[in-house]
Amino acid sequence: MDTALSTLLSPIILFFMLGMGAALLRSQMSVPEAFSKGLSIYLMMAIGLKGGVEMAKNPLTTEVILVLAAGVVLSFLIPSIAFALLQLTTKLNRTDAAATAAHYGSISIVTFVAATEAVRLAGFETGGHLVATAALMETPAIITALILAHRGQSARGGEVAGSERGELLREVLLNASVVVLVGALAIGWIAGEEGTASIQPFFTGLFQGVLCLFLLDMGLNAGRGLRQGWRQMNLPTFAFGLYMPLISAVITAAVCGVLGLPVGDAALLITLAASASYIAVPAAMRLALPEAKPSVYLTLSLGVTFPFNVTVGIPIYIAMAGIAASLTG
Amino acid sequence: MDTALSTLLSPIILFFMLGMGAALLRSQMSVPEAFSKGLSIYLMMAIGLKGGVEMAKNPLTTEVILVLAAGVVLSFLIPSIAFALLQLTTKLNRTDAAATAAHYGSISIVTFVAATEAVRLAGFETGGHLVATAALMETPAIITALILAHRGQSARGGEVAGSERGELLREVLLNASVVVLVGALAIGWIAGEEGTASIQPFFTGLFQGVLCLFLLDMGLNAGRGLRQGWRQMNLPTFAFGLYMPLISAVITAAVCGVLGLPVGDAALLITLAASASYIAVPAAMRLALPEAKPSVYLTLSLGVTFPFNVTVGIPIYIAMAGIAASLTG
Amino acid sequence: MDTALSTLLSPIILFFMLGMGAALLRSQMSVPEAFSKGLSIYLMMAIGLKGGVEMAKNPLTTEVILVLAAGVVLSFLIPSIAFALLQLTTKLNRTDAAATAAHYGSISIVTFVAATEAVRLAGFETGGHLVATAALMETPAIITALILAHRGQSARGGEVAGSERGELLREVLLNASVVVLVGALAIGWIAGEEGTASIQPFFTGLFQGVLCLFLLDMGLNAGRGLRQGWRQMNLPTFAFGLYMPLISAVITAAVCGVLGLPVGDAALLITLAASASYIAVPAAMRLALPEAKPSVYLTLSLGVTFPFNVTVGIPIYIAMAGIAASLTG
Amino acid sequence: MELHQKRRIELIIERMAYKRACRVLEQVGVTGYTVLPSMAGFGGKNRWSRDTDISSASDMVVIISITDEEKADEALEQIANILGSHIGVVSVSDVQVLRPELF
Amino acid sequence: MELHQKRRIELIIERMAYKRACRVLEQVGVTGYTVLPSMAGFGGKNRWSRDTDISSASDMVVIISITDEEKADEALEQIANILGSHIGVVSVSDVQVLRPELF
Amino acid sequence: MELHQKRRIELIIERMAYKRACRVLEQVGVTGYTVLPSMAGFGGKNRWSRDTDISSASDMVVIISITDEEKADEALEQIANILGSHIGVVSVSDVQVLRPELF
Ligand SMILES: Nc1ncnc2c1ncn2[C@@H]1O[C@H](COP(=O)(O)O)[C@@H](O)[C@H]1O
Ligand SMILES: Nc1ncnc2c1ncn2[C@@H]1O[C@H](COP(=O)(O)O)[C@@H](O)[C@H]1O
Ligand SMILES: Nc1ncnc2c1ncn2[C@@H]1O[C@H](COP(=O)(O)O)[C@@H](O)[C@H]1O
Ligand code: NA
Ligand code: NA
Ligand code: NA
Repeated sequence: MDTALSTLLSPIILFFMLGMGAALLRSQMSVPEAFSKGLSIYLMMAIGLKGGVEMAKNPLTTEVILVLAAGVVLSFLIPSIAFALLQLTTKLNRTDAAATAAHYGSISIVTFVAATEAVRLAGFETGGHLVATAALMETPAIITALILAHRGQSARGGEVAGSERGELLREVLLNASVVVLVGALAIGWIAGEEGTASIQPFFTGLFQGVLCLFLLDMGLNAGRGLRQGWRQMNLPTFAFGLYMPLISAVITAAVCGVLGLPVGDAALLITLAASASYIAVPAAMRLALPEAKPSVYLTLSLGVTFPFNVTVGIPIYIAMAGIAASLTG
Repeated sequence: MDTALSTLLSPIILFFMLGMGAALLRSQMSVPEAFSKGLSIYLMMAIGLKGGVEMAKNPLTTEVILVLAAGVVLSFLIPSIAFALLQLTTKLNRTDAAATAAHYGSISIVTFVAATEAVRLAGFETGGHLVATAALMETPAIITALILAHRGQSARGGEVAGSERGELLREVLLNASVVVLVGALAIGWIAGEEGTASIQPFFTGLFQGVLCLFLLDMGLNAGRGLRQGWRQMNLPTFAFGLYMPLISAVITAAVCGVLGLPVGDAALLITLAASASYIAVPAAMRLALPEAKPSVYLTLSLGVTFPFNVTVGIPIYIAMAGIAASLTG
Repeated sequence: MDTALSTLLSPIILFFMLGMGAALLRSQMSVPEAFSKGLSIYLMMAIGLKGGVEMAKNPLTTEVILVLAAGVVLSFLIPSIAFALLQLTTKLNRTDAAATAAHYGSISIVTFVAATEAVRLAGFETGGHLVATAALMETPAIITALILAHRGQSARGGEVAGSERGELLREVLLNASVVVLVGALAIGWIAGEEGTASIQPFFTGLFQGVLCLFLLDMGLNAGRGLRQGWRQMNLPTFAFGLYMPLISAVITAAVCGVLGLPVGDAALLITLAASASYIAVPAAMRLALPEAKPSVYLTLSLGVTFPFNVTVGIPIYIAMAGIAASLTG
Repeated sequence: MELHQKRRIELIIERMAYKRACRVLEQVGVTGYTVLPSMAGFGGKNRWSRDTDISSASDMVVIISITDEEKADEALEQIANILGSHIGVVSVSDVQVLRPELF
Repeated sequence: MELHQKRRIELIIERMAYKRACRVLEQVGVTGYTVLPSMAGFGGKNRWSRDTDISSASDMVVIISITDEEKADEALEQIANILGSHIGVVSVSDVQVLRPELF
Repeated sequence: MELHQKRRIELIIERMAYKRACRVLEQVGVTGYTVLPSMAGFGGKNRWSRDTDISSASDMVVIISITDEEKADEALEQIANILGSHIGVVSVSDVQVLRPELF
């Protein structure tokens, strides 16, 4: 697997491993939170704009709509599977299991971006509508998780004091990544290739370099998350963080096969399904299911699944996409 | 008005509207303060350098000196007009009115930068000395405001404890935007086109992209400023935030006509006069007129006048500059 | 000395002087800490990558290994000289003298980067292994300083409560600059010119522009350090900050002559030896020699030696390198 | 100069829930509060630190409010409800202020 | 281990005025103070939050100073003057310290 | 609503040494602590400010821990050792909490 190796040896992944290694060796270095949060806004603007410009070039085909719909359905469904597996294999209580399941239905934008680069490196094209799909897949999983957590329970014992109507909705529908992704996508669509020409040096030229810096920080975060959360993990929980993305990937590969998606788009959809959220969903869970323990779901999604996906997972998902395409093509 | 529409649909303005919309919908997203403050230093370095390099190309003509002088005089005079109008139409007390007036005599660098882009898009050239004019216009308004606030009052009841001689002067003459603008201008002038060639990719190539990111944040700020300050506003105060820039613009257009300025330069000088400060002047007012209520002047300059100028105002000012030039040309 | 003047008038140095001037005039402006710390990580990644890519082009020659070894030896030795001079000429106690000496044995990465630009401007080539040398020279000086501080003292009176085994080692060997420099160097080496092509626009194209912004901040820091630490200085201590780099430079120039290094490499090695640390070593000293007064060593290295090196020192070191090369060439 | 007895509430609470606590304080009728960021902490068996915590999910903030005894008691009761499900610690102490009518 | 009674001044004041307050403390002769940033707050009818506040004009900071009773009283008097025109809140409380000669 | 007497330790210490202090607190057995950043300060004759201080070597942080009397005393003793060589100031005060079993 030549592609896999060249993905692993690309500077982006090497910087990720550098950060992860430094964190595991207990280096005190860190990228200031304000700086890396700023970079993450840049990255989301860049992929939003790129997706929008690409979508503006082509009319909205049925395939595009099917991909968007498939993304939403997967985000709704995957948490149920994750929840069942967690109930079956781990000792997590109902709330913890539901909260964790939400993370796996939702997505990780950084994993998506890393996959985009890997797919491009592997020589495949990707459609701009996958960015829209990513944005759409962020939230449905949260709804499923809330249903799972409350099902079978008597009516909840009242709201937490100080809760406000709509605060969860705002958090979930208007969080930074949804606003910036969808906004930049729309702006790219409206302004088109010509309108965005003057901002290309910033958003396209620098993209991969910024990604290196950002993944260095993500490596530090993932490594520290793993080191700090380690004690709360047991083998079945840890294993879940490794096999769950593969299960989601297989299901999604099948869907891609049925839809007859081209390899690039399929690889990205599979990656989205296999990726787990570690920013938007944890925040939503603290509001909606505060009883669930953040140390469990954060360690899993950030400390286990994210590094797995970025290093080993993505090459596998590209291969799966190739198989799915060849079976149906 | 084709220019107006293309200005409104440029990514820079679209990102501003995205931010403003998100804030008005009460999204919790934010650009970290440290990051956007860093970007603002970048933007001021970039326009300072550009202005300096351009000024180095041409000798200091009388026109240049007249523009600089006009800027200073306008910054001194506009607060008197603003103050009179506020006294006439609103119930603000003397101090609040004077403090607010200072904001309208001073300038907004971001509005200036947005206008520079719009003028360029509209096909006009602009001179580097307008950047110097911008720097010069920051502070005279503050002096006028202090005179207005204290006129007719008996001697002040003594200084606030802990005040230090020179602290206001330092704040006003050595604040970040004056230091960076004037400093970068001088550096651009000294180093010239050749000397700054190696830093052009950073300061020129990225400029518009960074501006998008920065205006997203400005939109968030303006939207939140408007939403939070809304209750302290009444109609006359609110209206002032809309008509005052137009009054300054008309006066300045007349001045530009008399001076016979080219359209590009005139558009920028009009924009400077019409813009209102929301960083340097508020800070100075907290030191010099602490009794004035920040909620009034901040909501007006940041929440009302800034969005008005960036979206609707600039195209109007370019049109005014065109008229002024055609009447006198 | 035409080179010296063109170095002094390069935008990078002019921005440094702007910052230093603003700080000395007591301007309140500042670059947010999170932003400039982010930029410093960028700068270290950039020079690490550049060094690694260059090293990948050539095999590891004896000369390379000799330069690395010379750097390490110099870092070990210079503190002894510095310590002896401080004991002789100043009234600093043993601990303060040892802590200060450590700073002069270690290096300043920003000085190194400024020198790289100056050397390039002066028309000389530099080898990638100098970056590795810089990384290697960071820490040996700390060991020497600890030996100097404790020599002749009875066994230390026990550890500070809460100390942890290995905390100093981690701080010293895994601090941000070592991790990022060595990591990026390795990544540049592994990925090579081709593998890093897509990240070049970010890391090479922007480098000098970012450096301007960063040196503006360094100027502010140095100026404030000097202004605040001024009162703790006396003439002999102050003078040390000026002559010590020259002594290190002369010794290193002799070494370069003996090794027969090309001018560019020699200039950088001399600069490294002459530069003094103001980030890594102060942090290590707070852990290892907490009794030493930070105000002394910080004012010297950041407020005196750093500005001296960046403005006057580097041209001198380039000249020295030229002489050393011509004597032995 | 006369000093007047008031109460100082100090609430250390997870960042995601801090607006809930603020609303409670406002409903109770305190005249003001101030929220401070924190950068690291330890509780139970877990350490956290801000530069580590990409999701802000374990970030804590500190809310300080100076108020009178009565409102402090009422606020505590409501905050106890929040702390039933959210992570946090609350304490109150005596302080003296200059102008009692402000609190 | 003997503990000694001191006073803790806590001054919440707008950022733009904090250096004035610091100068007052220094003039009064306190041996030290520490300034903490804040990120949000509420007072009267207004909420503010740092990420919202581009001008820093409504930003507050918290100044803490441990000092003896006498200097605390003197500092309070001067601070009352500042708080006549600047936005802020001051309170004092009792604390115990280890080495009284330091304050 | 019953309140219970506890102690609040407030340790202002240089950033480079704060982990040492945290370890001491953990060893003593406090159930938790929170660390706040600071942005400026004054002590002796020196002022410092964070945006000035590139090396973080004079940066201070504030550690707050609510704990019981006994552990507070033990912690103070250990902290006194740290403050023998590191820069910092410690104070303790009385606070009341809702659920005493947590501290
Ligand atoms: N006794 C305490 N004193 C100060 N802060 C505390 C205390 N206990 C907990 N905390 C803070 O609350 C967070 C969560 O604590 P816990 O709920 O015990 O996991 C910790 O990380 C600390 O920041
Ligand atoms: N009672 C209080 N307790 C704590 N902080 C307060 C209090 N009152 C006011 N503040 C702070 O002071 C700021 C200005 O308050 P005000 O002067 O009431 O508008 C608020 O935004 C808070 O940050
Ligand atoms: N009495 C005090 N109250 C509050 N903070 C203090 C006090 N004394 C010292 N500090 C803090 O500790 C730092 C070092 O103080 P010093 O050890 O006196 O140089 C100062 O910069 C302040 O941030
Ligand atoms: Na997923
Ligand atoms: Na104006
Ligand atoms: Na050195």
